[in-house]
Amino acid sequence: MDFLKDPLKLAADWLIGLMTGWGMPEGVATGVAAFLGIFVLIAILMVIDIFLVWLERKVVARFQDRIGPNRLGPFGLIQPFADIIKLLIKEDITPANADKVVYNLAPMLSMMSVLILWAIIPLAPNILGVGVDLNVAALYIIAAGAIGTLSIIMGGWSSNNKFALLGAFRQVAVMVSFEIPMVASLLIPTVLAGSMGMNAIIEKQNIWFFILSPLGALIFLIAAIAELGRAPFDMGEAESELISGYNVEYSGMKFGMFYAGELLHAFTFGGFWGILFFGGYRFFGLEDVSPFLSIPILLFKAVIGYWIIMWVKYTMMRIRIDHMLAFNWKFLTPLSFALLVVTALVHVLFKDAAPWVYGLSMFLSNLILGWIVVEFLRRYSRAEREKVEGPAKPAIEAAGH
Amino acid sequence: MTTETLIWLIPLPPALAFFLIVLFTNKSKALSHSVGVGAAILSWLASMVVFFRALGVEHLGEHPYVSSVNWLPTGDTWFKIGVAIDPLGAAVLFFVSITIFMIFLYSVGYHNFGQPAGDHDRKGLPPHGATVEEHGHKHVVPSVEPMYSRFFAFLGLFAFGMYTLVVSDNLLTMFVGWEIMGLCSYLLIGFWYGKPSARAAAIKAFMTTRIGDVFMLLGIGLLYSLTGTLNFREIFGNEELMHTLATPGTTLFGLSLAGLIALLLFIGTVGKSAQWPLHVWLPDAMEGPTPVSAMIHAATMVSAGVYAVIRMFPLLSLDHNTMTVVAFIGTFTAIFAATIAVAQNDIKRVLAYSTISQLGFMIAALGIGAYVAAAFHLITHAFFKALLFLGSGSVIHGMEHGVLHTGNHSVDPQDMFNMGGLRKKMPITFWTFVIGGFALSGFPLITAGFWSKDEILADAWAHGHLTVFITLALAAFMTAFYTMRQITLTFLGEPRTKEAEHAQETPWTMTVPLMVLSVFAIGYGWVGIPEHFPVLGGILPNWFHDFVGHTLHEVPEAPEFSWVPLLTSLGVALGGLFLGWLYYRNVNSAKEDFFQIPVLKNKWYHDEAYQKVFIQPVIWLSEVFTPGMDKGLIDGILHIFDPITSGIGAWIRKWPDLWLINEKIGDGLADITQEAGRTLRPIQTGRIQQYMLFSLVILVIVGAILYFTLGVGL
Amino acid sequence: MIPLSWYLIFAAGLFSLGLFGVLARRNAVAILLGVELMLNAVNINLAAFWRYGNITNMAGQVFAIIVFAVAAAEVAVGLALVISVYRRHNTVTADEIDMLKW
Amino acid sequence: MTTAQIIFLVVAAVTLGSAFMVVTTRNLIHAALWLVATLFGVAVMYALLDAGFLAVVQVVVYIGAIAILFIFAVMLTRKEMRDQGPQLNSGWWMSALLAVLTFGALVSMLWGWKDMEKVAMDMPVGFDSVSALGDALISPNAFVLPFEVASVLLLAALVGAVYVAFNPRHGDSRK
Repeated sequence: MDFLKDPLKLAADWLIGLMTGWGMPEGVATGVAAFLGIFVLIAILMVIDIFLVWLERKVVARFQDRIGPNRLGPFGLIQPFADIIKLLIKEDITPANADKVVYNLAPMLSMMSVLILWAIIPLAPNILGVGVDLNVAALYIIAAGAIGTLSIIMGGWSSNNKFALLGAFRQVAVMVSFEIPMVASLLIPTVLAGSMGMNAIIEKQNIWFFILSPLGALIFLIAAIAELGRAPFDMGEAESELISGYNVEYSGMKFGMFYAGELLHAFTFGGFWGILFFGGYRFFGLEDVSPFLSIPILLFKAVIGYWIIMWVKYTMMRIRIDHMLAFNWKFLTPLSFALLVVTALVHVLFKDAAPWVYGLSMFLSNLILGWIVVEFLRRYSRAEREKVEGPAKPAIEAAGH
Repeated sequence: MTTETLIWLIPLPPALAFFLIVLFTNKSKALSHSVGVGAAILSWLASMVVFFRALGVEHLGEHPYVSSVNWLPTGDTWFKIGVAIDPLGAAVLFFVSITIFMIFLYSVGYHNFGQPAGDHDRKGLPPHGATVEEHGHKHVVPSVEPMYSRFFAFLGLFAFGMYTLVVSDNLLTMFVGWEIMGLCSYLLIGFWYGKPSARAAAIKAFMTTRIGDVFMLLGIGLLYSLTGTLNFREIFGNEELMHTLATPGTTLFGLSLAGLIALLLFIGTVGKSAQWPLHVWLPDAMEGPTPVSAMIHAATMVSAGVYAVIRMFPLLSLDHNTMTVVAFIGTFTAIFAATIAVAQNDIKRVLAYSTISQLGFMIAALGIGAYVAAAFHLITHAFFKALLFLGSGSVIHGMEHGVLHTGNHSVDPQDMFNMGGLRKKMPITFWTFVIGGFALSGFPLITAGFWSKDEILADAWAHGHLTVFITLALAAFMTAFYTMRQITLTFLGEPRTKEAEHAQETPWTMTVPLMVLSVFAIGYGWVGIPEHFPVLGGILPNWFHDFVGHTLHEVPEAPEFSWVPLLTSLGVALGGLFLGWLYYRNVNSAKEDFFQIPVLKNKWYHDEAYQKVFIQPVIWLSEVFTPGMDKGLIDGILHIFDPITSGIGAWIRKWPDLWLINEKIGDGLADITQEAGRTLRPIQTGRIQQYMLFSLVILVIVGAILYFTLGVGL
Repeated sequence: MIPLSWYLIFAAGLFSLGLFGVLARRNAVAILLGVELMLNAVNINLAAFWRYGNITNMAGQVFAIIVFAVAAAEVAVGLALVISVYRRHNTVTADEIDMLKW
Repeated sequence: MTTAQIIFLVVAAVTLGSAFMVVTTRNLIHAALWLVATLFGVAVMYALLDAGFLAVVQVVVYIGAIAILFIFAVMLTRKEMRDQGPQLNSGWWMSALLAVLTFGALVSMLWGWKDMEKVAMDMPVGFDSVSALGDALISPNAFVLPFEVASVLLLAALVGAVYVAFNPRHGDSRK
């Protein structure tokens, strides 16, 4: 039974015991075991990443009324491996006058910023995870994003290419700006759960936080897409304007790292969306049946989140950079702050009330705030339209002419 | 919300209103007064909640509502500021919130909201009326105050100061509120700064009260240096400390430390509550917008001074000498101001002197140890004096209406001899004014003023202060007399001028506060009927004494009932009222008035005396010394010396001055300086890093010297 | 375990390096980099004294947070000034920004 | 020597080394990147001190905002400041001397201090430093006033920075 409950701990204990038996000091053995754990996790992630490539290509094809990869293997499942081989055997170009150290460091940092996020993802409640229950996990997400920002600016600058620099500037401007609504929306689960720890947040979600705060979930999703630099916020790449933005000079596996990092990043944020707002590894008691079920549940939620992010990407047009920043500073940031204040207020007022009263008032406050926002937007856009087109004519009169 | 939180919140709305009005709503009159009145309502509601919750607490005196936060770190400890509501605070909060609310409401009507802007009104001057055309013919109507919004902003700040003072649990925040009110007083008296008299009055009020405040600050400083805290409860609750403070003969004049502190704080009150000899500013303060700023100077702000003394009573009562001084000042002020009030013709000035006199009553009561009586009179007085002032403002407003109607601007709308017969024109104002006036005179049994004044007299009698008793009785008699004089001249008889004939009742925003306040001017007395009073005593419990008395650790005894003070107060009130009516119903002009005695009319020549004692001597000295000493003697001697000194001067000029000093020393110094500057100029390179380097090098050298030679360091 | 002295000496070293940067670098932006090093050194001291002193007294961490805020403000204003100076005088060399003399 | 000590020494060496590079390297972008490394090292120091919140905030604020701002500023002023030429001013040896002196003085003064070799207590069980910090920041009996003042400072700096960096030649929106 122990094996079923906590197999990883069992395996780790066995491994440590084995190594100490060989005469290794206890501390070193623990370190090696931990290192192995990290290695295994990363390896699994890489495998997932490979299939994400396939998924992405397949889904975009369906969105665009195509079939997608279908030649290699069943449903084209072998296609991503072919892609990898292609990337590996491509010529690895380093531009002249590039800052070599920085140039080579950037893709690694980019990948790293995604991988370190997995340090705090709680895969299951009672399996000794490789992850840590950090008590500032919510902020950790932002911190990892900061490293991603850094990698982009490093890549853009060191390529010694105007397009790359421009792309990096735009991408960084977007990422730095959208960090603010992101922090605010991350604080909403924090307020609801009373902790920044991921496990605590999941344990508190007897009602999904998505139901308590749909607006918060939406803001987090928008900010996450912007952080990822995916359409409609793909200013940094903007293939039709900047060729490919900050990674234009990269080729071969270095580009592959940027590319894979982006896909994994999207998948990871899908996972965070699931953790923060959809109950993480919990699924109506299913997780109690067997600890192993927790991991598929979480991965399933992450895939759903990833699919939504893809859905947005392949159905939306790119937004102009000034519109995007204006949208953030003039709309999303104030809205997220307002939501945070409202959430905190409702939380303080109703936290001792019955759960359904609490949930209902939370939901209603979100609904009301959302309605106010929509109403405001409607008026604003009408005013804008009238500024351009002149006052709207009544329909009958227009029809008469 | 907990009561403590609520207490914290009470002063906030008016302060917010001040900033909102000043920063945002300044342009819109309606918005400004909505914000102001709204804030007053919020504070009033909060105060009422606090008051009624306080009523429900048993032994509130021992367990008041307190809440404090750390404010300034003072070494190991924090200087805490906080709020506290004990019985006294609750009672004061009750009347303060109501009167402030009423002032706000009243101001809307008083400043003619809704009327057109004046024809040639300017900021800083009272409105002069606007011409409107209606049905083809023009007539003049009152015009709206040009600085309407600003007025509400100032009122808001004022209310903030007053609430802060009432709810604070320590002398420092109380002093802060005190000074904010001092500032607002200056701003509101000088509200019509276009008038030179208003400017002078504002400066006078500010300077006079400042004299008192400086002493008060000294007292606070002394208290803090001795006790290390300014919290009332911490000081009064510390028996050991109080005992040390009460040890006599340790400071100058043989006063104990407690006595000295109390005296210093009391001087602050003398200034703020307009006690003799610092009373001179209060009558002049009537230059402010008529009833409102006057009302502030009658019902709330000057009460603050008395409130402060009541607060500090445990300290005050430690020293007998100080008590005597306080009793003397209070009693003297009471009779002294009453005599002046008899001879005044300006409707507001009568009330101003009456206020000084009544405050004297309270101070005297404190001086003889009648703690509860003083608090009781403070509150009843606030109600009926607010009523009287608002009523007089209403009268003036009505008269101004008449003045606008006839267009004869030489008629003073405040002179009582220009009025008469207003009872028919302004019935609501008349009846409320009569209620207020009778309360002020202490009309027996039904008015609040009777009960509180009677209690003071009873205390004086019971404690054997015969001089105080007789003097106060006399002052009470005069109070009744001049009150009736005022009512008779203003409302009774026939109109003496055309303007009075055309006076008009004021709008509801002004009359409603009058009616509300008149309810309290009558009803508030019933909560303090002494237990042993014949017939009425015991029907209602003596709630006020029980409630407020528990503020102190030892509840003061209610005075034994005695017929002497009761009959005295009955006699002086009824007698004064009757005599006033009897005499003044036939007086038609100032010339016929027997009491227009110059010495009273001129306020015992007080301003003149200050002029003579402080200002004239300086002028006199300079005038005496100019012709005789300066021009004759000194100039004569100088003229003898003239040729000699000229000769010496010429020589000195030539050699020592021109040659030595100018060329060698003067120019030399300049040259040296210039040269030095030129030499040192490269040091100032404008390069920040060099500066940093230099200063750091010096820092390191100095640090090394300190560390190695003087042993300063770890 | 790690003694307190290690942190303090480490912070002193970081501080001295920052001081050198502030005093010796020619570029105004680089001077600000030095200032950041110094602020970080101070923060390490604050955190160390929090950890090694009374741990329930959060003053050390609170001060560190306030130093973060001050650093952010300093960088924002400082870099804005540098850019402004660069626009007007076309230089960011501290030695050449010497308008404030005589 | 325990694991923690080894980690400390390695991190300290790396941090000081990168700090040295910050103040000496020619290329300013590299200096800024070295600064990032230094800041990261400091963040690890916070983590070693059990100040997890500070560590994360260090990364968010310093690396995510301040370092990026530095890189932007360097790029915006790059035309003038090419990477050639001396990066240190003429009096640099004096500054170096002073820095060494300061370090020496600090260390020598600390040397005789009694608490120098103090070892940290264990964290009390159940003590959550993040929530303690949160309480301390907003409690009126602790540091709410400094906290508010700091936020006002940030606002003032924001307005000031926008005003100072505002270029009146391009599009004056205040017309």
